[in-house]
Amino acid sequence: MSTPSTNSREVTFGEAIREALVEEMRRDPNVIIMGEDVAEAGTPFKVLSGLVEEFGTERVIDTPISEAGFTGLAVGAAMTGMRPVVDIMFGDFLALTMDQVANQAAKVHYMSGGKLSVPLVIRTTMGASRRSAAQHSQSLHAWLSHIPGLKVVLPSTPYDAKGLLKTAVRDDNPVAFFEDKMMYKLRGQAPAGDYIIPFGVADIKREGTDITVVATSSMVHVALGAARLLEEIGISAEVIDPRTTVPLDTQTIIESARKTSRAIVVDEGYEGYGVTAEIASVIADGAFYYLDAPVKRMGAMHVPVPFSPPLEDSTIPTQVSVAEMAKTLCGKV
Amino acid sequence: MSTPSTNSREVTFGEAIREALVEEMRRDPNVIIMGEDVAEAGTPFKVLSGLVEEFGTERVIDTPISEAGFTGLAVGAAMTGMRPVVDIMFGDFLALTMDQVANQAAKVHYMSGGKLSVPLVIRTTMGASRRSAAQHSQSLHAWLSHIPGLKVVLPSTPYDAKGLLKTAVRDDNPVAFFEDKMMYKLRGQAPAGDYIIPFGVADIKREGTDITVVATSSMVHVALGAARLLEEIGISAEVIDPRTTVPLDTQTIIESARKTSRAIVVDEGYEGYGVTAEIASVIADGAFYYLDAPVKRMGAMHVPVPFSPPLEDSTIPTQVSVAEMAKTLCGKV
Amino acid sequence: MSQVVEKSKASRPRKPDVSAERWLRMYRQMARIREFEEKVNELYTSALMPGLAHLYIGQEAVAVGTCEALRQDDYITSTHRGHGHCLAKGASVDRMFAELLGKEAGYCRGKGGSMHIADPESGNLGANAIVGGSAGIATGAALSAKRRGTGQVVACFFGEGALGQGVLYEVMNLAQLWKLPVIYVCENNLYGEYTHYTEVAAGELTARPKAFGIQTDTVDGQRVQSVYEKMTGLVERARDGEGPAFLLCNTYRYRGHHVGDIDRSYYRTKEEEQEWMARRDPLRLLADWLIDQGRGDQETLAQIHTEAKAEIEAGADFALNAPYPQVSEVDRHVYA
Amino acid sequence: MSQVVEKSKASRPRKPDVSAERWLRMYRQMARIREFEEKVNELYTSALMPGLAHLYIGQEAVAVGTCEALRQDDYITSTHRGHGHCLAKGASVDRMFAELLGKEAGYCRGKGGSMHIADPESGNLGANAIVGGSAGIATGAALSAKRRGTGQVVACFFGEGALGQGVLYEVMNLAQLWKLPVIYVCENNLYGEYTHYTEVAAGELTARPKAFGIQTDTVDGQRVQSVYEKMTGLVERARDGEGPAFLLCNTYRYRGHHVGDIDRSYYRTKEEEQEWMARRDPLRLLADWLIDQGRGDQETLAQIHTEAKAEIEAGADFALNAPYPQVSEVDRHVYA
Ligand SMILES: Cc1ncc(C[n+]2csc(CCOP(=O)(O)OP(=O)(O)O)c2C)c(N)n1
Ligand SMILES: Cc1ncc(C[n+]2csc(CCOP(=O)(O)OP(=O)(O)O)c2C)c(N)n1
Ligand SMILES: [Mg+2]
Ligand SMILES: [Mg+2]
Repeated sequence: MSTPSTNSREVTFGEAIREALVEEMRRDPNVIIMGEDVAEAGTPFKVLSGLVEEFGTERVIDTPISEAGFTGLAVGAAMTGMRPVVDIMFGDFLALTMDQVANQAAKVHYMSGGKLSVPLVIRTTMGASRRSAAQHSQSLHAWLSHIPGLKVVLPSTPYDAKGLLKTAVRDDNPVAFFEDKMMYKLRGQAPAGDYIIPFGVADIKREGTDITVVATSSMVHVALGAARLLEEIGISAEVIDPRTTVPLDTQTIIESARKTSRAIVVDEGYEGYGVTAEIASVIADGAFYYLDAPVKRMGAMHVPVPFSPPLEDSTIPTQVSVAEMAKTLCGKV
Repeated sequence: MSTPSTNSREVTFGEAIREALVEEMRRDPNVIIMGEDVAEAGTPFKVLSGLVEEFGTERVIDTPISEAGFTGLAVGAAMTGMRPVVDIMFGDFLALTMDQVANQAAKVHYMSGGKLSVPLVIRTTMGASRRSAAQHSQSLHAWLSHIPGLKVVLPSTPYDAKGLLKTAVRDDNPVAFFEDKMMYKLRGQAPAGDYIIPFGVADIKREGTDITVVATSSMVHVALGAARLLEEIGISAEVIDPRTTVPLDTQTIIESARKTSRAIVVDEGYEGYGVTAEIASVIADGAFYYLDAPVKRMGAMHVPVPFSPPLEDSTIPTQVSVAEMAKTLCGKV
Repeated sequence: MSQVVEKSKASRPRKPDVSAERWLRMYRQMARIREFEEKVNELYTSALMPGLAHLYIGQEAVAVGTCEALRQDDYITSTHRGHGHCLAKGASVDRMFAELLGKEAGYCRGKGGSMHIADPESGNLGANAIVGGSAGIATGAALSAKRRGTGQVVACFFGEGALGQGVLYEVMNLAQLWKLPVIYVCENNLYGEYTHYTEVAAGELTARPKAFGIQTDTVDGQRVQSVYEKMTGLVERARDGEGPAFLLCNTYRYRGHHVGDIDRSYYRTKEEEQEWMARRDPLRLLADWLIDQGRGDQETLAQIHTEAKAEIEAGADFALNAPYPQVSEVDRHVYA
Repeated sequence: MSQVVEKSKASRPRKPDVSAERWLRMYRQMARIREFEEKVNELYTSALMPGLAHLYIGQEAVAVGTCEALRQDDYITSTHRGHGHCLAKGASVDRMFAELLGKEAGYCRGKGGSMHIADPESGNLGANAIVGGSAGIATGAALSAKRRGTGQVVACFFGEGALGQGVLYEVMNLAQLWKLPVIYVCENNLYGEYTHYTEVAAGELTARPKAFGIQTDTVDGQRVQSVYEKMTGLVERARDGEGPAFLLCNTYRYRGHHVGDIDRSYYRTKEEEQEWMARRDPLRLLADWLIDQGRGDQETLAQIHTEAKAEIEAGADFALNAPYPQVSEVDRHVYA
């Protein structure tokens, strides 16, 4: 697992994101932020608190509730010299921006034969269990991962969040950056200064020998919890965090599955036609001759996210359900 | 392979769709059609020619170029007694409607605890190779298949198109119905009268013993072409058409793969995080102990669809490329 | 659909002759909403309610004046700030609390929660957590009413923030083109979350619906009488086939954007809040008027509050004691 | 961003003092577009062009009058009917034909085709095949120009059909709020595909931008002089920081929605087409005026046509003989 080397101190996931933006905005005057209540309010999640004070309303720009409109503006600004970071408050609202994101941002570089590019970051949220119900709880990163021309990032720790967000801001392509709402308060080590984490490099969050658990975003912590439970009964789980679904580090994932011979993929998007399907089929193909059991997928249940707490909690994988699945795969039931 | 029993005659794919709508509109006065140039023009593809003459402009309704708006209207009309069939001219424009489709239509029944329902059909197109470039060539059915609450239909023949569209109109849920633009002129047998085809029942378009090719929409014909090529060299391919991706007939697919011990999944959506991933991982899991080779996926290349003909042609699976893949899997290279 | 753009007729203001009971009924409805929302806040602060809620306190006259002008079988669509709309259209307190607490007895079996209460029996097609998200639904319900010839009218509630959503313009154009019986009820409470509307809206708000030729009026959203009278005229007009209307209601939310929005000093002043509460309170304004007109007295009004409080307490108790749905039903109602 | 809604100043009509050469240059540009499109049609009917194309014939004065009022480093965004805009902004004929034929020498290496020609060197940020799809891009480029302080102005071309797209209203609001240097150039050619605009647009078209407080003008889109003069004023105004404008250009497309739309009788009459071609042709109108004013003669104009034809023929030949890109580059340029 990659760890910070210098200047490391504990910060929250939210602080890591803010730091990344502050540092990038100091470095490059073309970086601007646009979104609803990003300025004085610092977003409803308070992730951007203090930015408008340092950079002013010319660079931290409150918008109307016009997700398609301001995302469209960001595409045009990105094509002409700016590096906008757009804030889509809830990932569910991406649905309003899909034309701008998938038909415009993702395709401009290709359609222009490489002449124009769109260095744009779309920061948005994901994750259920906040009692926010069906229209404020989705994890729609599969939609964006499906579209060529976009890159998709899902950090799971403060360290990763900061390093990956800086990479996103410097990338010349449209990058969708998904933050789990429930992780903003999560604490972890991260360096105070500048560092970047390359896209397409999975991080082995825990080494193990008996089973591979590939997990994204907050599901990394679920997987780590499961690994601890499994350890108690003598199963050694390796937890791999791809960190970016596009580009996807298929090599690290396949190598791990070849080594352990068993794999589970855990992701909080809907299971059907989602991220678990892609990664599971990559493993099933790449590690075919090494697998002792079928690759199992654990995504969110194929239901709109219910409001009622006991119902909602039953829709997403937990450390217990992941551990149970691992036990079954390892023949320990 | 299911075949028409009575009153069968040859019709085109486009005619089959028109017939299904005409029959359903005669049967149920609550069925209405809305979309751009659906009335006098009968759509740019002329699929709806003649409908406005029979049913009038009250039931075949030309709209402004407001995909989100008229899809939203259709959701509300569906909730209150109508059965709208919405026409989204090019599947790419679904991007404009995703909030109405995924956040509204798909969730109303669940969020209301079952009290409201949305009997809505969204007819749209898919498929490249029409030299229409990146914004008019996408096959975005993976997006809709990912969202709980939606059903997704991909007919490959006139017979299936008519029977499945009638089922769609009578279904009490939002159904996305994808028509390959290049298939409208495709001819095939279909009964003149009423029949329906249930959702979630895959059709074995060709029986075979050596390898399973699961294919959707126009890729069924690519798969059938590949099967003919393979037959010449003594490989017997079974071609399975799921016909609906949601619900998905996993049983028929898995049984076939268990029987043949090899499988390829062919679909014209982008390969990454697309429909091939779901079906391949269903097979890799369900037929794990029967497979002699890894399941292979063949989707559209991970590039925006290029305009230039030789480039565009290289982005989608062909009967030759599918046959080649099958040969490799069967160890005949 | 009529495809010729007709010039919309001038609005026909009418003063409905309203009985004292009717005004008292409106007072009662406003009092119930006020008390309901206070209880919601209490449930939240005592950690008895899952998630958040957006209180309607201060805006009661808009929901009540609008819904009183509607028939029971007329439709409404609502927003994240929807409790008032639901109650005004006829929902019962106990099942609403049950929904807010995620209980099986709730209007949506606990699956919807605060932002998704739907009650087709009272004509409520549902609250919506996407800003502007119900504009299409409301306009489509109006299309359906017109096609089915039921004479139903639809009231589509939304905050001024929804004017940022392009889909609203798409559906207003359709409504006017096809003369659909829908009234867009825009509640301008000055803020969308933490931003004053003048910072995010160019031009005059009412110029926007007018641009589509839609009959547009503005009303003091704190005076239930004004809302009711104006709505009555617009509803009648819509029912007569004269097409959609837009009613801008000037109002104010007394509390935070949601129950957790306590420190509001960075976006608005305490003085502003005090001013509205002291001088523009919809309950107070109606009470003063009723007393002034001799149509009600302090005692009757106090009695209404007492009854409302009791109903609210009983409803909340019911909900607190009601069971959650079985976890096994989590995958029911995904498909009809 | 300035967050106060200022009242837009009244438009300042100015008559730029234009030399004869400039008018002749505009005539030449219009002639080039006309000849280019005729050739496109010919390539299509002789099955030499892949796919379809949307001809600009009849609308030449809008593109030319607009682009002549712009600096080279000003931006435009364009539409599915974009050849005229590209040429007017300075694209060269040969590379445009190469793009239309999917050849490597095309502006986008053949990857974009007719509906996606982009040429940053001449300030063309690209055609767009999504109706209304470039409104966000254009407005964002204006935001960028303002932030970078370059004094650039953006002209955003679209057909009247784009008024159906909600995103246009979202971005017009933003443009006016932030006083961005963007001119929305709406080409009302009466039809969106096969439907007359009055069947799908309620109210007055110009009321829509006006509702956001945007400076709005209407112009005869067949008179290049009028377009040029009006645009010159609006561009100057935008460059001076006075914000966006909307110019409605009344025009007509002579041919079908696309090259394959031959039988048009079900949506418009032959007489209507004849009428526009006979009386409202932008080339003819300018020619007559130039001759009338003694600023040009028949010979000069005929000469311009001859030269344009030759240029077009050479460009098409170049493209027909040019190679396709290597198939191996199909996955290049997906990511920068
Ligand atoms: C499409 C969308 N964007 C953003 C949000 C987040 N959000 C919830 S309420 C709100 C403010 C809405 O303001 P307004 O419409 O004026 O209603 P009010 O809250 O004042 O009643 C915002 C931005 C949302 N729910 N939906
Ligand atoms: C979002 C979207 N919806 C539909 C279409 C299909 N379409 C292409 S051009 C067109 C008509 C456009 O009309 P208008 O904007 O007036 O431009 P014109 O063709 O008249 O130049 C339509 C509906 C599209 N390209 N994009
Ligand atoms: Mg508000
Ligand atoms: Mg037009």
